[in-house]
Amino acid sequence: MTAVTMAQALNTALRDALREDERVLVFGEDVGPLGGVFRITDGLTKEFGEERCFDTPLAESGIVGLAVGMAMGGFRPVVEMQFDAFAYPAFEQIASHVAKLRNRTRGRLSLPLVIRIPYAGGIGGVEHHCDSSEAYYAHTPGLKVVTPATVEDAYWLLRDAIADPDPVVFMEPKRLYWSKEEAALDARGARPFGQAVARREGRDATLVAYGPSVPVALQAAEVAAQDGIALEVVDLRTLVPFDDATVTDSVRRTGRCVVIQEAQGFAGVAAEIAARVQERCFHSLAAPVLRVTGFDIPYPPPKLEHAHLPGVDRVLDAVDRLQFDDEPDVLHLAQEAS
Amino acid sequence: MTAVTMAQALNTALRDALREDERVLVFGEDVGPLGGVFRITDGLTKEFGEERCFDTPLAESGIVGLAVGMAMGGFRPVVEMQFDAFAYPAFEQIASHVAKLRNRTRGRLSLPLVIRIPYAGGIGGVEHHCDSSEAYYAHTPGLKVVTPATVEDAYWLLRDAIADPDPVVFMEPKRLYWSKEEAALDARGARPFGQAVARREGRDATLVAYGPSVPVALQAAEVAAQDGIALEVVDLRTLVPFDDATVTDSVRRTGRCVVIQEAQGFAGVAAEIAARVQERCFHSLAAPVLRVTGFDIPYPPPKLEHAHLPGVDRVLDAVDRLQFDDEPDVLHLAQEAS
Amino acid sequence: MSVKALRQAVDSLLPSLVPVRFAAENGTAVKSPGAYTAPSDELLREAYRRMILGRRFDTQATALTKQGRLAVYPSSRGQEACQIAGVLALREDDWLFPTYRDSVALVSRGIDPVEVLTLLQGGWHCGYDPAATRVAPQCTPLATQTIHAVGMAEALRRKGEDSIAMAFIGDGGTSEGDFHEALNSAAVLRAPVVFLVQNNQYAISVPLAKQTVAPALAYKGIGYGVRSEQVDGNDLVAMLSVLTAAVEHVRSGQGPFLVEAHTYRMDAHTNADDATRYRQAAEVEKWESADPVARLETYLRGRGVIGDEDVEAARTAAEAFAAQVRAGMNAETEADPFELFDHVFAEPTPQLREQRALLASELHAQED
Amino acid sequence: MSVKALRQAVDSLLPSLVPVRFAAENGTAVKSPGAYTAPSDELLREAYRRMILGRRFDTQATALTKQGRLAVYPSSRGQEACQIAGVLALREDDWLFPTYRDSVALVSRGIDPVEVLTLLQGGWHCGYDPAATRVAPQCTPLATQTIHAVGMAEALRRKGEDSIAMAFIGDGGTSEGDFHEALNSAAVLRAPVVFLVQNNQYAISVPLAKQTVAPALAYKGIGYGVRSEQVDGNDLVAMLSVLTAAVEHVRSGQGPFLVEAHTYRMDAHTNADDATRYRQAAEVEKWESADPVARLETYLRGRGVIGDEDVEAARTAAEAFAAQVRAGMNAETEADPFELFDHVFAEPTPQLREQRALLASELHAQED
Ligand SMILES: Cc1ncc(C[n+]2csc(CCOP(=O)(O)OP(=O)(O)O)c2C)c(N)n1
Ligand SMILES: Cc1ncc(C[n+]2csc(CCOP(=O)(O)OP(=O)(O)O)c2C)c(N)n1
Ligand SMILES: [Mg+2]
Ligand SMILES: [Mg+2]
Repeated sequence: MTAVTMAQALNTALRDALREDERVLVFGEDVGPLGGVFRITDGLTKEFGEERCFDTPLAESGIVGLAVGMAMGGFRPVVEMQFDAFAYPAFEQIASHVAKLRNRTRGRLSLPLVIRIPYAGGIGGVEHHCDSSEAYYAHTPGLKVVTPATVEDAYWLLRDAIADPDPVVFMEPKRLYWSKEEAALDARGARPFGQAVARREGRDATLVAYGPSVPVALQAAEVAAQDGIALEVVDLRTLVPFDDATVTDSVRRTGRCVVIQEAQGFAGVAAEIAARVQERCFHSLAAPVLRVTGFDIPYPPPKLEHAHLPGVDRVLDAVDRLQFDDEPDVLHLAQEAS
Repeated sequence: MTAVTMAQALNTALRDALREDERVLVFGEDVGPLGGVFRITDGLTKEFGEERCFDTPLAESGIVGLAVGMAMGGFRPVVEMQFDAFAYPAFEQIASHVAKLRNRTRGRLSLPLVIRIPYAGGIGGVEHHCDSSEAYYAHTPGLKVVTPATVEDAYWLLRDAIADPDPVVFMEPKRLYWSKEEAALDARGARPFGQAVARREGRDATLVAYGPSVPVALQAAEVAAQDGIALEVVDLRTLVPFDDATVTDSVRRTGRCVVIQEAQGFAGVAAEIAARVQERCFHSLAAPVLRVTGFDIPYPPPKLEHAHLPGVDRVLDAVDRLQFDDEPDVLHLAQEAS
Repeated sequence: MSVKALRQAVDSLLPSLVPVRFAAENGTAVKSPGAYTAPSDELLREAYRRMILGRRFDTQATALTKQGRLAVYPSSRGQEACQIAGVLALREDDWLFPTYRDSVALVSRGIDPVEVLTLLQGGWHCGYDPAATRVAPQCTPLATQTIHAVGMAEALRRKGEDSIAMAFIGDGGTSEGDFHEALNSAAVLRAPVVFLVQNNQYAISVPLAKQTVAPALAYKGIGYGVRSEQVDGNDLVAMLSVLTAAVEHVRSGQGPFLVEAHTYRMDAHTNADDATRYRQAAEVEKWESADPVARLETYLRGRGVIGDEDVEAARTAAEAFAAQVRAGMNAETEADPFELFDHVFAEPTPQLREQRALLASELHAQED
Repeated sequence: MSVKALRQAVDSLLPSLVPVRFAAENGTAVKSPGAYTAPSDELLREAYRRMILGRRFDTQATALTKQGRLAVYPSSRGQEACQIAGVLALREDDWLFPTYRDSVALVSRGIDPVEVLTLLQGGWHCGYDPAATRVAPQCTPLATQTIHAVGMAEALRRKGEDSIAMAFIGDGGTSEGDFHEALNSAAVLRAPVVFLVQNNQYAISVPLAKQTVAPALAYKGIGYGVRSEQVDGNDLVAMLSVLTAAVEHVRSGQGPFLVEAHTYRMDAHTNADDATRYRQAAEVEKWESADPVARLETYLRGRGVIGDEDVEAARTAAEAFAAQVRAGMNAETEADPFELFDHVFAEPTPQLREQRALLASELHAQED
């Protein structure tokens, strides 16, 4: 085991997939000689040639549409959208074709393709480079949506996504690209695709998180532990399919739950989780399921992103509110504000 | 007061807006001489000329982008996307520009434009013509999202949307186009933009609905009343801004809540509502907030849409479950299924 | 490059100044354009049979909408020469990417007409098996299929097959960004794909003049370095001749080809549309006299390629086919609601299994 | 239309076979192309001053990234002739729709350089007032701004103003669907808009050959019925001459105009990019010798339009300007977190007010 970054793990996953299955292709903007703006495809063109890893014209709808056609033709394309907001031009192809083709053909055509999207913020990016867009995909039936939080998961979830018979939107938390971990990328991890995992155990409350928010949750749990509060941290790993069992089991034990999501809150994935948890664990809950999210604003400029991002303090504030009564503080604040 | 359809009310709203404000323009696909595939713009080109109501080339991103430029230039464009799924090509323009321009310019530019989208199903439409896409917009900060359920609201909410300084995505439940009502379109309705309304009062549980689901909720309440259960029905009218006060007041009184949404459930607007309600009313709740939604499947073909759409029975089943324990039936069913 | 070579390169990418035509509107032969050769008589006889059959299928489908047996039908009447030439120019192992309007092409390709009409009947999607027929599902989101065709063409090329892809698209569809991206990626990849624009003068109610002010849609080719041609789309002979050349060009690895067929949508957009709201009867009449089926018949009779017997035989076959369509559409197809959960993914997710169970309990309750 | 008239119509829409050029790479005058007239000496002197200033601004901005005073900077070095000619061809009441790469144009337009760099410094968006300057916010989502320019142009036309809009776009951006939709809607509406493609040979790492195989990007015009031209983008004289003609064409109501400028991005995509990964030093050197600033200086000196004094004065002014930029960037700008909630809508929603209050309590707690 050596220490590798998430970026390296993703690169290795692509390399191994290209090696093992000649139907796998990698394409997109700047993924060839440059190796991608985040270097996730570094060296692939050199090793596998332009036929297997190549730059396309600059057109996201075209890239995804091309992947659809090639997948129909028997290949397994892995395409890169350069940044979250630059996948939006491909939205029609994703929502109307990628998500629906199997269903429209009554299962006669499969679309084994992966759309990789570096997403979310925390890297001081300028406008349009830091959107958290996972909810758009998670809300679209027919798409699997995955987002790793650890180096090992980055590798295995990407391998699983490429091997999957269905289209997968693979959301890469760009701020974790440089996170480093001792990781075994050469032996099959035990954890199946679609299964969440408790990254830390605790009896007092459950923090549910995914992607970029998992390290925040873990940090918060660390701090809380110093105050004697034992927080369990569940990392979802895949948003679709959703692992109800792991989440529900945890919350039934702890009786309290905070859901963390970096995206703007309104109608995001955290809303889904909060809704599900209270539906399924209502009588075990000692407090409402709270959400800690970004604000309902366009992603802010670098100088202000710290104010927007749900950090350890915001999570701990929510944990504090788990003990109390009917009216979360936010309501008092709302009354003050209006 | 005469009986008018929602389609006529929308048509009158456009006509009145065109008359009262010369900056208002209507454009899109087939909105000119044809009057739109749903005839919402019927007669406008004839009355106001091609300069005020016109057909564009067939390009949704172009239509929305054109509206952005014209709004920057001082006009108030009202554009029509022909069907829900055909707004997807414009997603980048909507998410990256329409929603963000005011913010990107620090408030120096306003974008007073309206994007009208006939949405949802129940009319036997073929594939791609029945998507419930409201969550995509509601989740995007910077967009107001409106959906009328009554003829009078259709008129006034559209007038309000056109008068609004901010971009409004105006979702028209296409199955209600032909619903008829005695409606006063010539005197200002009392209800402000942004405010929800209880369409029916009741003490036993609150049904929260919007757009095409409001009539379903009302029907369910009617049936329930025969069994002695008094259901309150809240029509949200605008999804963004969201009227927490009306919803919260109701649920605190009734102690039970079912949220109804035609769209696929996962990470939809109903999830947001359920999450908010339990956050704010937890200690008043006698049962979990339940959701009644479409399934997480691509919108089905006409012959099967009845099975997908949340109808009166599905709502009443949920109401039945409001009385019981920790594990909604759905969990037992899941265990059976697996 | 020398200026002369540049000029030649540019000229090679421009379409003919006027649409290629072999038969005049009244069916008499015109001097055929040098570059294209007429199809063989045998092929033309086959084309004729298909034209008669295609037209009959189309009028039958329209009739079925009136009887409520079809929910909606976008008619191909007037566009048969485009669609049938497209199909005839392809081999069986080539792929076709049609739109909602191309039912006649699909029938001509040999797909069971009941399967072709499944979707329009309100039933389970797409109807036929795209993998077996090498015909993609009829596509509604405009222009999106053109990129799929490029991807498929590229896949075929990479697999070393010498089969190709052909994408159909309407005049309105050419305004969409996806058409642009498809042409460009096809050109850059040198993908073996033919784009056939059926310019039927309308996008629902919007006439061509509001869609483009280009001299012709075929002039879009040069902006991508794509060879292009414009053809009289109501002249089967010209269509078949040009499309055969285009397919050959593409199959031989010379890159994509764009063909614009000037034709006319003789019926309304669909049976649900009212075309009198936006176009004059005189215009429709003018085009009725340029009818592709009648024109082909006159042309072939005039050249002695077909006679009364052929005409009679084609009509009889077409009637039999129409009867078969009627019979097929009378058989009510079952739609199983539980199948809704089966094809969202290869394996339903736990969430879909729950939802399936919920539906089962609902249906069970209703039976009680 | 007669075939001859058709041919003329087609020809009028095609660009010159070779890029228009007034000055050779070494700065000597070449026989100027018949259709275009050289700008006045006075205008050229003004252009020269701006070129020197623009270049200096650009190198200053790049230097600021190295000092960490700018988060990121996409350099215009090598593209000054395109950007400055664009600005000089416009009147103050015309609108400009720039991309992230067009900071030199904005500075040349007279916008405070600190405002121009606000966004790149990581601060509040866009920096300047678009309404007051008639310059849209620098646009990052590629090609999307071209449609806004069409909408604005159409708005100006409808308001009876004779001002126009100009949209800048890169070679890579032309592959996006929005560019297609913009050209087409501009043509159909006859909107007064000039599209200026700065073909700098790269889209980040992707060379032009992977972006298009068209003879030139300017050939896209004819597919929309849009007049087009291609120009040597490193020749300020040619750029100004062609753009002036294009602006006149557009202003006089003859519809949109597409200009492709062949130029070169002399630096990496941004300071964060490493161009050695994808291009050879030899190629960069070749283009260094076609430098637009040096070329203009030689050309103008050669024709006696400027002398040592002008050169000296321009450089002094540029140095002063650079000092002003440095000073401006040293002043730390405040960013108020509460403003995050102020511009989402004209009035914050109740939800935003709540969230603002939440943030206030967080910041309050941190202060404790
Ligand atoms: C992206 C998209 N936008 C809008 C529509 C609605 N629509 C269906 S057909 C049509 C007109 C298409 O015209 P054209 O491409 O000329 O094809 P034709 O129907 O004439 O064969 C429109 C606007 C659609 N299907 N897809
Ligand atoms: C829609 C979209 N996709 C991708 C990007 C990421 N991106 C930023 S600049 C760039 C290259 C643009 O190249 P070009 O249009 O030639 O402009 P240049 O940078 O050379 O001026 C890319 C891919 C983007 N900004 N927008
Ligand atoms: Mg058409
Ligand atoms: Mg470039």
